[in-house]
Amino acid sequence: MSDTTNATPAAAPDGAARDWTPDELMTVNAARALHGSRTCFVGIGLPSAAANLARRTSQPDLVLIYESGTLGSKPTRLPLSIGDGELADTADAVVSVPEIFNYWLQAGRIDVGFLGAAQVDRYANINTTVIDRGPDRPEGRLPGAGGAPEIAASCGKVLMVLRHSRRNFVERLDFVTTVGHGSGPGDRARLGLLGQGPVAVITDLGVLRPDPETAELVLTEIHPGVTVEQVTEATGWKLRVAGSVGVTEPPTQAELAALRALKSGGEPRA
Amino acid sequence: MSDTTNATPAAAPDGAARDWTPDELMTVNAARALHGSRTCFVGIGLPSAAANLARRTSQPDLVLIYESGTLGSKPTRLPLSIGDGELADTADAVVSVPEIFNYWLQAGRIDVGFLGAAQVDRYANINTTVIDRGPDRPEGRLPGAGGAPEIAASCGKVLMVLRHSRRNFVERLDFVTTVGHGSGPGDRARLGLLGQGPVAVITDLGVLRPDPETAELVLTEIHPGVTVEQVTEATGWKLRVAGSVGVTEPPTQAELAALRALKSGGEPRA
Amino acid sequence: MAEIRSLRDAVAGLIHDGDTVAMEGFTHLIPFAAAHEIIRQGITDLTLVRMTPDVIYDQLIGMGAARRLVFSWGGNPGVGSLHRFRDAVENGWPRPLELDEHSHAGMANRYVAGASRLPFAVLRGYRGSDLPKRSSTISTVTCPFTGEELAAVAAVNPDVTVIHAQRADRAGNVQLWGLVGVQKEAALAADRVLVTVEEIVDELEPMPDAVVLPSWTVSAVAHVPNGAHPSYAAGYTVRDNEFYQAWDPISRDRETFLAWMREHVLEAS
Amino acid sequence: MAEIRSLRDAVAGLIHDGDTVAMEGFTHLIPFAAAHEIIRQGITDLTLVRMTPDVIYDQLIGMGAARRLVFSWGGNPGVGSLHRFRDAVENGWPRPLELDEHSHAGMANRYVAGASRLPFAVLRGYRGSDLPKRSSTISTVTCPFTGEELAAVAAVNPDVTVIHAQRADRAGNVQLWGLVGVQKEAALAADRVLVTVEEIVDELEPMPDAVVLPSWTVSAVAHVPNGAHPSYAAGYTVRDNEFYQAWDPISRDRETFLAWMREHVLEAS
Repeated sequence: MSDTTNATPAAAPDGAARDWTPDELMTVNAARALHGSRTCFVGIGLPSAAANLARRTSQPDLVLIYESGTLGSKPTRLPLSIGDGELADTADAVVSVPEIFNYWLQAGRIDVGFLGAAQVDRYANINTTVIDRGPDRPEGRLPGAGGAPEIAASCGKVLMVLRHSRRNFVERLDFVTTVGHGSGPGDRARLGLLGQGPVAVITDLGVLRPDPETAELVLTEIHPGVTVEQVTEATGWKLRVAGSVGVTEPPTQAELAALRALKSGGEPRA
Repeated sequence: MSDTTNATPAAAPDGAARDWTPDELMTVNAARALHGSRTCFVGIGLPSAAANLARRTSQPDLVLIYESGTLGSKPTRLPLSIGDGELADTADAVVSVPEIFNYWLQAGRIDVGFLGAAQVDRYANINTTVIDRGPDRPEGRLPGAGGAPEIAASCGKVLMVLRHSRRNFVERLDFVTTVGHGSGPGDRARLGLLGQGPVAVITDLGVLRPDPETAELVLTEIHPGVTVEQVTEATGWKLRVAGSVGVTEPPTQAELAALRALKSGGEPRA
Repeated sequence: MAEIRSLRDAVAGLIHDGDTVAMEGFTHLIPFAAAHEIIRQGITDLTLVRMTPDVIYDQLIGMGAARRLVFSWGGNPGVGSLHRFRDAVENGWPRPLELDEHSHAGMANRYVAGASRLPFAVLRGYRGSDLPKRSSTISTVTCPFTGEELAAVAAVNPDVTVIHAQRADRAGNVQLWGLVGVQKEAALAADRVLVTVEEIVDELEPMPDAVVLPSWTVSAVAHVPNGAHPSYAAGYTVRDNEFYQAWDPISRDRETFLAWMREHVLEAS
Repeated sequence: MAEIRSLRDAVAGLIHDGDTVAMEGFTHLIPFAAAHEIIRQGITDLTLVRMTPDVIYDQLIGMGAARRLVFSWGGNPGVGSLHRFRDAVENGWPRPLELDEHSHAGMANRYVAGASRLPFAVLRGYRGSDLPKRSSTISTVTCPFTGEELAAVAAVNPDVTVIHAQRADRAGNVQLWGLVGVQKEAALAADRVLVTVEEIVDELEPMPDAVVLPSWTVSAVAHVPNGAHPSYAAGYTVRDNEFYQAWDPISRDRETFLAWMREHVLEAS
């Protein structure tokens, strides 16, 4: 997926001059969401940036696990791909790909799974397979499932991080690649999914969290300078908004410095 | 199992003085039976002695595979147990025990499996589990299956090596631990067993081989100085005898020297 | 026992039109040079199997070598789409491409079943996903002890598996290390195995986290230094991240792609 | 995260009467010292799990610690019978011993299922054997793709797995190498994991064929040099083959056995 980046300070939603970009705030916020987690199954791109940032700031003991087979990687720069040699060189252990999926992920040992998505619906279900482009055109092809269905099924909880747009946040998925909360409360248990599923969808505009009663995503937090209307506008379904919507703490200087140092080795894209 | 050994030259069945023992001939003959095989799954004790002897004489490229997880072990002395460090130190690769059984044995990659037994019947089925000691006594306990059921199922063919006595060669097994030829021709195919099963039972008196038509073990070879009557006498069922019974070639000086050199590191027992 | 052969001879001898071919390497040790040789020899109608099709399969697909793809994630890692893969799936160019699509966990277990010579593998997977609706190689089994229903995936047993490794000895024993991916399983699942290596050595010094494939599990070894480029071989080469980024514009356009392949693959050797 | 504790504290904290305990090590790295501590603490009613019960379980069984044994081969490797095991099974001395008996392939796969947190594993095994008649943890499943019937074995998930390893670092990461057996699977299948080690080091130098268990998968590490004797730890100690042979006469007779255990285990520490 080649997302358009939202990476210039000047492009901040309210036009105010800030020394951080919405993308940076999204990543910083995603890193903060790892607070209290011990182990994280990391997808490449935004999740990798956030997980590495967490390890560089508040969570030095966070164990990063990549589907390429590394347990406890400690890269000094952001890897472009999950196959970067540094992930293996700095790991506590390197295991085979079948082992990482069977003994480590499936076994429910990982606290947090970190996922991106092409399309997400109100129950945080994910499509990364195909896009319906209308009756006269062939389906648009996305990369496919990768590790996502089993990451979302087996991790203790799931964080999602993706940019906010009506193209990404849709009324109805064209294809369910990965189940978040299915069609609502109780669905995960009925399907036999182990973990609690998505607990936050962190975007460049704010944060959505599932309502504990209905499992539907609710806007609970907006980023500084963003309005609730901007978020509902960028969402393809009638987005529910929490009674009291918080405002994200801006990145601290320490967070920004750590993130930029990590990225100086090369900007990872989705 | 602690078999009584038949290890003194003076104890040769016909009382003739020879410079080799029936046990040595059994081992040498078992080693010869590996001719043309590339890979051998080795049990400890007599099979290990035979397989190592083959590697030291006519089959220098024979790949020895031990259930402890070693592929291509080249021990310089006979290991007492399948866990001897030298098996790992001299191996081409060391893998986990699940891997040796799933990827290597079960996959049908091994040409020959080499088994001992406590009891064997006319179809070369094996009992290593329990012995019926009569109605008033509890079952006698044997070590159990170990790798045998799947070795006999999955190797291209199976060689058995054990000492000949009515206690070992029985009319009816007290327990079927491991299937040789089941209840006769076609049984292996019906059970879905991959390899051709036992092709020879090599003892200290001679060699039994399954009749191609009936799958029943037939005496095809006796060792020098042994009579057909001695073998039928030592067999717990009415043993069929081939139309023409061969006589085993005695061990060559080279074979004997190699065997004794191997054993000088310690006599392995069952 | 592995024969040491030239890449050209090994590919010609082991890979035929219509074969099912797995070329593995999870971002590391990807056998690009062997793929280029397949393209040069015009081998076609292949069923290509690979967890992460990647630029290597974008090239094979774009050159029309494949009629079917078995996979779990088809992107240019860290960069974006595989344009030739998309063009084949969406527009049938240069020919239609059938898909059998899995998750990584499913594909990894298909190889495990293949290496174990079992007809299927069991996993806790695909629950609630639409993937099983589009694949005939995903089903379910019920645990005979607990009654739980679990996913079953059919074994993959390629005609040929092709991998790249750091080194082999003269007897054809192969050693690879670093991110070892699913290569052992892919090799042991196949009828024939071709390994390209950075180096042929007298003796394989043991290495941490190494996988060894004994010579008797390998059909042929070909000495192809840098044979994973733009992927890499830990200890020998580094990943050419710039190439992966450059591939995006090269592969976007059919003509640019064909011109690049002509210059860098067909007319090279 | 693993705590570094004394063996006495670790055993007292992690192992309780009635637990299911796996002590693994396939002839190499057998955790004898931990078994002796279990005996000294009088922990009892255990379900003991182990592929090759061996002298270590002969001692636990003879001292009455076990009510049930789950295993696949119970002998003194290279020597002969396990006399205490036989006496318990045949004569109920010092107490009856229930058995759940498998083949090695079955037991190995039970641990694999346990480590994978699947309820069962599939293998091509037990065909035609009488073993399934005596076990409730062996059944069959049918392949949904081919219709073939295969063996299914129930997962083993011990309350505690105990292993011996060459070393750990101060954070409790554990490293073992050589014949690695089924220890990784046994550890990952368990709720709690106790590892005795030859040495505690500042940093774990990577080793060929090594298994690393990260600290967060281990409950406690205890520093017990020579803790595998009479088994061994490759690179640190050698197997005491003479002890295995001496065990045969010691264990043949109940009184001789008890006297030996009193002198060498109960009154030692």
